[in-house]
Amino acid sequence: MAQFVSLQDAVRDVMSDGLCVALEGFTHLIPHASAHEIIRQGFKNLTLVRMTPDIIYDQMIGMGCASKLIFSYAGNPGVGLLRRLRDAVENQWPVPLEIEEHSHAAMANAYEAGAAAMPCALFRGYLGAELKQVNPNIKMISCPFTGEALAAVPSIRPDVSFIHAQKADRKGNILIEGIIGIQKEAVLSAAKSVVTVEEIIDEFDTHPNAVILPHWTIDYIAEVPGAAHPSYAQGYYARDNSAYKEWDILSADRDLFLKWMAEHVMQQTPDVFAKRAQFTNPQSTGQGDSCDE
Amino acid sequence: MAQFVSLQDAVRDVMSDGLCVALEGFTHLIPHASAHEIIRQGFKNLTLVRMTPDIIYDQMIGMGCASKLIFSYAGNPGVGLLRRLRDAVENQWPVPLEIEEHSHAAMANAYEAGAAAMPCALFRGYLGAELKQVNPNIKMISCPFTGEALAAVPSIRPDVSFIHAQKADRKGNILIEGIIGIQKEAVLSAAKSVVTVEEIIDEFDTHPNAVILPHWTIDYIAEVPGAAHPSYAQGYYARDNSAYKEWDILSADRDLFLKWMAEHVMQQTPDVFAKRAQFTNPQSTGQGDSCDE
Amino acid sequence: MNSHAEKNEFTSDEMMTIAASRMLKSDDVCFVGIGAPSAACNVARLSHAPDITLIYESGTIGTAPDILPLSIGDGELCDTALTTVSVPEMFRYWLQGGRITIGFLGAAQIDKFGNINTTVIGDYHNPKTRMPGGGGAPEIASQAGQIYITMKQSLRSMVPKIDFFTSYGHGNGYDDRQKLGIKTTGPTVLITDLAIWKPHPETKEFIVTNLHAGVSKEDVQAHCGWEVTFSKQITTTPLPDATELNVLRELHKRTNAAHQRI
Amino acid sequence: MNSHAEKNEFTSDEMMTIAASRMLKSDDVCFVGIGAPSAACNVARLSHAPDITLIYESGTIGTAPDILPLSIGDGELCDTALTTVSVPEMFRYWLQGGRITIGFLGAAQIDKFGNINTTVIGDYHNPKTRMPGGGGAPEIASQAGQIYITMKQSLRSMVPKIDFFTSYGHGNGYDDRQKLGIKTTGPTVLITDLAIWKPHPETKEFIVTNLHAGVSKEDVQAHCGWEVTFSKQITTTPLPDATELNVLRELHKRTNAAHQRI
Repeated sequence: MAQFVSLQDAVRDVMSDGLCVALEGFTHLIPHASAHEIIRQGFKNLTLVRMTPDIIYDQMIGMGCASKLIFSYAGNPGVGLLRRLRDAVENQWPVPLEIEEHSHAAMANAYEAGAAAMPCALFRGYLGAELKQVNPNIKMISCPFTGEALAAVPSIRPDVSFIHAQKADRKGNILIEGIIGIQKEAVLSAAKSVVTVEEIIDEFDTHPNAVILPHWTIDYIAEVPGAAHPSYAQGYYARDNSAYKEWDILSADRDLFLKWMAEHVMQQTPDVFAKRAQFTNPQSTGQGDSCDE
Repeated sequence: MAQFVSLQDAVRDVMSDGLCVALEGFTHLIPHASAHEIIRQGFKNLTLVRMTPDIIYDQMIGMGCASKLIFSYAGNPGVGLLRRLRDAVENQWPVPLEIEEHSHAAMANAYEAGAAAMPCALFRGYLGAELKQVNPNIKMISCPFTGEALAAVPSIRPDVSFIHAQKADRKGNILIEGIIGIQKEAVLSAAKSVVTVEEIIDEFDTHPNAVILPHWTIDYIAEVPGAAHPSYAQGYYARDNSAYKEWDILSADRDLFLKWMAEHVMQQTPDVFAKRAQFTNPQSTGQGDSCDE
Repeated sequence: MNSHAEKNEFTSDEMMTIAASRMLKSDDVCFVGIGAPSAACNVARLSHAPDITLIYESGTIGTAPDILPLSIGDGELCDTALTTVSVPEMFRYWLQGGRITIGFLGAAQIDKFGNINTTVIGDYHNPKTRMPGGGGAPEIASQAGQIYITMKQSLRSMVPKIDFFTSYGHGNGYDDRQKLGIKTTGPTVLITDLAIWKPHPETKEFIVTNLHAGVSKEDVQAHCGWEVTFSKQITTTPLPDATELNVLRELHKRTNAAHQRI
Repeated sequence: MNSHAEKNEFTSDEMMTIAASRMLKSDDVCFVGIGAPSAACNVARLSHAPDITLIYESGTIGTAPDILPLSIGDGELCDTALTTVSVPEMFRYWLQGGRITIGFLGAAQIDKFGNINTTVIGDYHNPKTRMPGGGGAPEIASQAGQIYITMKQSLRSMVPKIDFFTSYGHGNGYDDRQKLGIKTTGPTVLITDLAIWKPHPETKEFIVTNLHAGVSKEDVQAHCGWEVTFSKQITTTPLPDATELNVLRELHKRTNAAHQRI
C-alpha cells in the first residue's frame, strides 16, 4: 500500500547496500531526484539496472555507488559517451564496475517478463550479435513447435525500482502519460517501488486506458516537483537539452565532476528540483539554467 | 494500407474456404456484422479462432462454416452454454467440428506472441490442468536459467482477423477505447485484417497513449454503425443483455435456429445493424429489440 | 431445508452470497468470476469492504459497478474502473504477476479437494455434455494468492470424482499442490447455499465449519456426493443483517431493471 | 574535396543528409536512429515523403516533430505522434512483429559488409574505448525489412575488420545472413558524406554507385580503410535542390533555437 513520505524517508526506508536497484524512465520522466538522494545517503555496492544509464547512472557510478551495471545503451543520448561510466569500465575509477550488457529488445523483454513474474524472457534476438558471446546470461533455446532458435535472457526482478510520474491521486494511484517507456514494468517487476510525482491531486480525470499504477502496487510516493530535471515531465516542463550537452564537459574531468557533485548534489535536497525545472516549462523551452544555479 | 470499402466487398476480397480466421472482441466490440457477412457469403471449412466463441461462433458453427475451433471459453457469458457449438461437438451437426482448447491465459499469450511474430508463447500455466493431457499443442519446457517447467503454446497467426472499433480517421487509422481486449493483438498477429467501425471522423482527438492501430496495419475498413450488436460499443450503445438471454432459447432447437438465421441474417445486409443498436444507446439502456424486429 | 428462507425472510441463495461476501476485506485484490462470485464481491464492496479492489478478466482494474454485469466485460465495469488494460496484460502482469490476493470462482463440478471441472461431463473426446471450459480459471486457480469458491450444492455438482481437472485445487490432498510446483495456497474456503467449508490443514479435504441457519448436517450430506466431514466445533453462520440484505436486494433490483427490455 | 561545398554552396554534411533523405518514400515505415538518420528521415518527411511513418524506439509511432529531437525520446516526438506505446510493445509488436520497412542506422565503425560496431574499440573485456553499445540496433539490424546506414567516412570509422559485431549486416558476405536464420534483407544502402554505396548482389560487399558532386574516387579511398570497389556505371549524386536545402537548413535553425538557453 502506497505511503506518502518525503523522498529522504523513502530512500532511507527502502535502500541498503548491495541491493539490485532500477531507476527507469526512457528519456522522459527520468528520476534524477531519487538518484541524487541515493548518492547523498551514500549507498554502495549496488547493482544498477537501466536500459539507458544516462546522466543519473554516470553520476551514481562516478560517486562509487555501484559495483555492477546491467544496461543496453550507455550513452548521453544525442551528445556522446558517458565519461564517468567509461572511467569506471576502462580505469576502475572510483571502484571497479562489473557490466552485464544487453540489447534494448532484450532488456525490454526482460522487464516485461519480470512484471509477469516469469523467470526468463523469450524473443527472436541477438541473431549475429556478438553480445551473446560475451554475456553468459544470453542463451539460445529451441521453439518446441518449430525448432527455431530463440534468445532467452533472465527476467529483471529488482529489489527496488524508482520511477518518476506526473501525478498521484490521494489514494496513491499513479498516472503516467506521454512516453511511458518501461516504467510500468519497472514497478511491477520490483519487490518494492518508490515513485516521485510532480503533484498530488484529488482524483484523475483521464482516458479509460491511460497508464495507471494502482496504489497497492506502490510502496512509497514522494511529491517532488521537477524531480526529472534535466529530463522532462510531459505537461510540466521540457527536456533541458543544454544540461545534457553541458554534462559532456562537466563529466570529462574527475575533479570537475566531484566539484560539481559536491555543489549540486551533496549540498542540496530534493526541494532544489522545483527551481531547476521551472525554467524549462513547455511554453518557454530554452530558458532553463539547471547546471549553473 | 487501409482501403475504405463496404463490408460485403471486404469479406469477398479477403475470405476463402479453409482459411484460419479470428473474429475478436472480449465481450466489448464483438464483430457481429462481419460474422453475419461471412455466413451469408457461405464460406466453409474455416478454422475459427476466438478466446470466447460466444454467439457469433455459435451462429457460424451452426451454419456449417467451421471445421475447427481454437478457443478458451465456449459459453454465453452469464447465461449458459453455447447450444449450436455443443450440438456440433456432441452430435457433429451440421458438420463435425474439431476443437483445440486452451485456457484464457494461453490464448492471450498466444495472440501476444503472434503480434510479436514469435513462433510460440511461454508462460507459467496449466499447472495441474488436464487440458495439457488432451491438447498436444501444449508443451512444457524448462527455463534455461532456473530449470522451472513453463508452458509453451504455438503463437496464433490467423490468415484474417476481423475486429470492430469505435472510430477510423480519414487516413484509415483505427481507435479502440474502453475494454480493449485482444483486438490489437488479433490485428497485428494476422496476415490480413478487416475492421468495422461505428464512424469515420476527420481526426482523432484523444489521449497520447490511446490504443490506435495505424492505417498501414489495416487492410479493409467498413463503416457499419451498430456492427457489434448485441455486443456493445462504449460511447455508442450498451450491451443488449436481453438478446444474449434470448439466444439461449433461440439456439436450443435446430429448426428454430435455422428459421431465425434465415430471417435475421441470410435475408439481411450489414445496414440492419444501425437499427438494431439504436435502441440500446448508453443513455437509454433497456430499449433494444434486436432479436425480434 | 428451505424453511429458514420463509422464517427469516431470506433465501438460501441470499445467505450464500452474503456469507461469501463476508470473506472479503477492503485490502483484498480480487479476481472476480462471473455469476455468484460477482454478486458476493460487489455486496462486500457495497457494505463492509468499500475499498476492495475488484478485477475482471476483461481488463478492468478497480471497478465499482452500480449494477451486476451479465458478462465479465459489460460497459459498466470499464466506466467505473480505475483503469482498463488489455487481456494479455491482465493475464501476464496482474494474474501471473502475483498481484491478486483472492481468485473468486464458481464451479459446475467440484470434488472434496477443491478441484474444479467446468469442461466436460463424460469423456473429453466424446463428451456427454460439453460445458464452456476453463476460460481464466486454470491460471486463476494456480496464480491467485488464495482461491475462494462459491456454488450451490447438489449431488451433480459435488462429486466423489470430477470428470475433468479444469482447475487444480488440492489434487488428492496433502502437499500435492506444492509437489506440482504451484506456489500459491489454493482453495481456502467454499461457500455453498447450505454451509461454509474449509480445507483440513493437513489432508486439505473440505470440511464443514459452519451451517447456515436452519440447515442440518443431513441437509448438507443429502446435497453432496461424497461423505461429508464436519468440524468438531461447528457453528451457525450469522444471519444476514438488514444492511447486507438491503445491499444485495437493491443490487439485484438495479441489475434486473437495467437488463430488462420493455 | 570540400571545394564543392563552397562552389555549390552546400556542405558535405548537407549533401549526405539530403542524399539519405531521398532513399525514403511516403509509404515507408521507418525506425529512426538518432543523429544523422533522424535528420534524413525528417527532411524526407518535410519534402518528398510527407506521409512517411517515422517511429522512434521510445515508443512514438507516426511522429512529425517540428524540430529535430536531441534524444530518441524528446517530448516533441510524443506531442506530434499518432500514438505512443510502451518500450516492450515497441520492440515486440512493432520491430520484432515485422511492421518496420526501413531501419535507419548510424555507425561508429563499419566494415565492407555493413556489419556495425558501436560497442568497444579494443577487447570487449578490456576495452581501449568503451562506446555506448547496441541499444536498439542489434534487433533493428535483424528485424527491420531493410537497413539504411548513414555516416561520415574516415579511416577510423570504415575499417577492414570491426572490433565487435554489435549489429549484424552481411557477415562475411554472400548468404551468411540467411545461414544464421535471419529472414530480413539487411543493409541495402550506405550513404556517406562522399558517396552512395550499395551491396554487390552476390558478394554483398558495399560498392560505390554514386559519387557526390566534386568528390573523386581517390577521395573516397582516402577516407575508407578497406580497398574500395567502384561500380562500373558510377554516376554523380544529383545536387541538393533549393527546396531540399531550405527544408534542411530551416529544420536545423529551428532545432538550434529550441535547444539554446539564453
